[in-house]
Amino acid sequence: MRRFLLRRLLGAVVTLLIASIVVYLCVYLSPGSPEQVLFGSRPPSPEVQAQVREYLGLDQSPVLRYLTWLGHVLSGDLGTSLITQQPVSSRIADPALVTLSLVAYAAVLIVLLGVGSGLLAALRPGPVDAGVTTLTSVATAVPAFVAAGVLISVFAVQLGWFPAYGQGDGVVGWWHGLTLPAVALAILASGLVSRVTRASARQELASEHVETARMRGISGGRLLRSHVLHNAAPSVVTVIGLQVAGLVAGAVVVEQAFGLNGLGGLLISSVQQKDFPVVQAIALVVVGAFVLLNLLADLVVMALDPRARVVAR
Amino acid sequence: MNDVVLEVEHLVKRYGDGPVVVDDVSFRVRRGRTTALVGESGAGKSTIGGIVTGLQTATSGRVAVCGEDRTRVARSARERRRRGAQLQLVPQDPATTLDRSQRIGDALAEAVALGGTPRTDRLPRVEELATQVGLGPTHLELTPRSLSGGQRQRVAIARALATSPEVIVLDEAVSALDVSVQAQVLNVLNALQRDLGTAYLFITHDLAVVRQVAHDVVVLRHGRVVEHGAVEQVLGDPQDDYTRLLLDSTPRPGWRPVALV
Amino acid sequence: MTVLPFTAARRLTRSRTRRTGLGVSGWAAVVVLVLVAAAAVLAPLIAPYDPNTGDLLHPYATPSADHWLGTDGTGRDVFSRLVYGARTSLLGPAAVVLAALLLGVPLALVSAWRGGRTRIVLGSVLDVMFAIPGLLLAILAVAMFGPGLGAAVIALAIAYLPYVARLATTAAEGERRLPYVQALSVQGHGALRVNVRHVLRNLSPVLVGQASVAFAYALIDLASLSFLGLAVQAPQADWGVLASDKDALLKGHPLGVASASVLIVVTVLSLFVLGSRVSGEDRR
Amino acid sequence: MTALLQVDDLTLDLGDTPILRGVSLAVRPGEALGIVGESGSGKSMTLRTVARLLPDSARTGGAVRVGDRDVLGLRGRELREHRRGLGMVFQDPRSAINPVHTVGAFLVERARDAGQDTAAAREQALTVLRRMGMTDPERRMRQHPFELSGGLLQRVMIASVLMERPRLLLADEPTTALDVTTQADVLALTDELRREMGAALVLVTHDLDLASAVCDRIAVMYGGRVLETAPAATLRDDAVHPYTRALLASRPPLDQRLTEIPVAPGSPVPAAQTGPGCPFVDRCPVALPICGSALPEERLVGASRVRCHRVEEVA
Repeated sequence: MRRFLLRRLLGAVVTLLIASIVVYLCVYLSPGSPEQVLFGSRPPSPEVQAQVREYLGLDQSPVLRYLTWLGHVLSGDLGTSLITQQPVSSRIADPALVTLSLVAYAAVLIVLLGVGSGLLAALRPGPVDAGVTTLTSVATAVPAFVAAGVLISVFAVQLGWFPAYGQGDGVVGWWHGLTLPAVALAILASGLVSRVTRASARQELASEHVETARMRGISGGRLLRSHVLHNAAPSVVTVIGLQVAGLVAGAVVVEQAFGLNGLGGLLISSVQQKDFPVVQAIALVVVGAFVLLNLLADLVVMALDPRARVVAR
Repeated sequence: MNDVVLEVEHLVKRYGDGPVVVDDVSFRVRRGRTTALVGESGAGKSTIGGIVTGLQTATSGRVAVCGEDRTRVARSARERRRRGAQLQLVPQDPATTLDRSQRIGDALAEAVALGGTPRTDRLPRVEELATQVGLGPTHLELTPRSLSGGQRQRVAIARALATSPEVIVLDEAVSALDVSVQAQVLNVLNALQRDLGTAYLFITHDLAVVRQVAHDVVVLRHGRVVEHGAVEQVLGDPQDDYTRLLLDSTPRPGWRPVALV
Repeated sequence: MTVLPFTAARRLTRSRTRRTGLGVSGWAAVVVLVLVAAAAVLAPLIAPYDPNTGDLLHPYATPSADHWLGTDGTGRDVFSRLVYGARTSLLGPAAVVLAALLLGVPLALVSAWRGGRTRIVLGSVLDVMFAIPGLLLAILAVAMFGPGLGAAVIALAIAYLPYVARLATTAAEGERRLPYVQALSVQGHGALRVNVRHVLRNLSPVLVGQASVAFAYALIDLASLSFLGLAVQAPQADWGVLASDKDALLKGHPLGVASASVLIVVTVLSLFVLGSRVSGEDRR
Repeated sequence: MTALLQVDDLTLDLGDTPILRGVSLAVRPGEALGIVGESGSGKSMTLRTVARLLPDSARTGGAVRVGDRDVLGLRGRELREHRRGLGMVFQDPRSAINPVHTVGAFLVERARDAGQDTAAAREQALTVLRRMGMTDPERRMRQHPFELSGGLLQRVMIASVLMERPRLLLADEPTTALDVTTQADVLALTDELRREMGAALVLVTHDLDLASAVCDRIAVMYGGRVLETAPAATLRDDAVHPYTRALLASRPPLDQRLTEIPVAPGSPVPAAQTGPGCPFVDRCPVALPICGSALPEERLVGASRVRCHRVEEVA
């Protein structure tokens, strides 16, 4: 167990390292340079330029710049934004909070809607199943920006229940502003989770060990909990992990649609400004969240299924 | 000596640091004769089959077919084909022994083509093969899905015969069949051996089947040879306790199961 | 950005290749896809107006005989823009899927055939790629190559490679273990022949089905990128661009956005249906 | 004595596919009946019908009675009680036992579910496991199914059934997946325990010799029908139905090598591929034209109940 965790964490570190190199290469190879962005169309004298370059560390070789950055990150310092001169950590703090609350909100919706409707479909064959399955099939084909359009049009423009832009103050304001974005973000993934839930619950219901439990006269509640839900859960947890992990990056579409200042928007503008430390920090958050959420899902699966514990050994 | 078509000497197989699954196994298969490898699960018999057919590599020991050493992997296409012309395989499961999307005639033609038969001469040879295993021309047009389990195993045997090999490895080839169908396939195999002189390495867990096909028997347990000899000798007057236990455990008319204590 | 449910599909797929036809829903999906593809190919013949020039005097015209779906904020004909938009909206995903398949399937076959160290190395590389989201790659690609469909397609092709390769590897490994493949090897056939003539042929229903599903996700992802202004650029017609007209929504003219959205959803849904029908995933 | 299990003229269809046609069987309390047949004969489905483990598309006709219950009409609570009186052993314990719980949890689950004393159930389970030849059952109880060999796991399965002291034991190829030495061991131990408890047994198997070893009577099925029922010894020495004889003859003998094993041509057919007559007609060496059009009622020939037009000539 401990060895498995260590191995997985090591894998995560390697993945993050490789990701950061890829990101650095891309930023480095793309045309233009940070000081050009800073200076805009009226470049100052060459002496001033050189001073700025030295101040930003741009006079060093690219490899050295990367290694310097890496050393700082390893000591817990994400660096300073080239553009605003703020510490990167404080520059990304607010957007990260927005994105992560949005993703968390959407994750709750995905679990509730996806698992709930999937189980409903699995346990009520016939018209209920057909209705739910049709609905969730359509849901899997609705991209977040389409959902956002519909929600804005209906709940913001027509009904005026929720704001179409930004989020308000206080907890209620946050909740109010994040509801439509979270729903838009959750629809497609809920559909997928629902379908996987239905399929794996059905598979367990038809399995021989459930027949055994039936033959032994095990009561309905225990049969469902201990033999159907427990056994179907690993596949569902895996899919939820993958889906939610993907949302951290995917949230940008919804943030843009609802005018929220999240990580995605900051990433796009930072890439355009070649604000390398900020780009790197966001990439680390996005990739790290993906790796950690999947690890978390794997740990839950291991808790549920003894066979997974052995494979991990 | 040159009637030995398959020779296995001091074969050892070990997976990584794991347990030794084949431990110093030696035996021979003579031209036109059948040697049976018999044992329960974990005896190592299928691993031996895998090594003999070149699908797996041995940790140590030697495998020779028709006097040629097979310990290393075939490098060239020519070498692969020559080996195919010496030794062939009939796998166990009738459901997956054939390519599900290939018609029977095409599967056999593909095998015949390996021997360098010109395109025009292939069809007669394919039909001949089908006849040898008791199938008709109509079967050649079908895909495996339309055939019964016994018919599929017959096709697998015909496919193995296509290169006119000296020896065929049959890995539990009749184990998944119904009794009556199993008997038919055993009859086909015995008739073919009489007509063509093909040698068999017959891997099975069923002693009754062994009695019907084998001339020599190698009894394996946990990767080791516990008894080795002529079939009449080993099954008629077993010297090893384990062989005796296997015999006593095999159902037959009037049989009673006995607990192991 | 969507995460493809390949892992889930893999767990649940009992890949049966019994071809009992497409069924009603399958054929409905085919009809939709043929219509959309025909619109893309024959756009100049079908579209009544130039998609990019508008009549500035008549913004947000309501549907009429002249303009079936009305006009947008700059008076351009919405229907014509949808028809032309099918071109970029379909071409992009096609390129993504093709590239991912052309790279991913050979990798999968080699990995399944060689096994051992080859498989572990390839698997680890794919695992790392898997963790870098397509969107991040796309944004970086835009930084390197400038905004446009090309950059987005390259980024997504790289992002989709691990999904396609992982799925194909699992399927190929399953096939490789089948006794007939072993029998063919023993028979003396070369690895290339066995893989191409037998393994690949038997995998093709699963691969085609998954390609169809991947096409759908690539369509969503590219439209999302266009929505963000990172792929297809604003004046050009594209379903994602059309669906991102938030101005029209807020001004109470949802028809253009709605019709582009419906087209995307219907096309994606048809691809899903076709995919599961072809691969035999939904038959049990 | 009245029968514990009585099957009368049972028919079963799955959707449009016929599976069983006119199956009649009876098992007295404490008696062991073997149902022997090749694939497609319907032997497993007969057993499943008794346990009412049928897919939703199943349609049944005729009657199945266990004790005084009409099994085919049971629903809800009554069905659960019916099943609780049976013990069912499947062929593959690895899929029949939930892989995610420990062996111990599986064995005491029924007691826990019924709100009974789990400690007592545990003791009971340990006793039966020991009787089933398991060493160190305490350790096994803490393990998960995947940590046990197939032989051990089937012992767990059988113990889970026997510890409830059922009146009727249903076993579907219980030892087919096991090695022969393990098979003999498990069969012998199960047989002993069953006799002690006085439970009746229906054993479904493809192996006539195996069925003869532990069963009092044997029913031979083919193409969804029972063709012959006879005491085990009678069947071995004086089988009447041509199919039974063909089946006996095609089993390769252990003591001599035959140049050619006598065997009927063709392969076994499921009920869906049979006509109104005898399902064996196409492969039968002594078939008459009438055999293809009608299957006669059961007739008593010696100690055998046989459905064949040629009984007089053959016997």
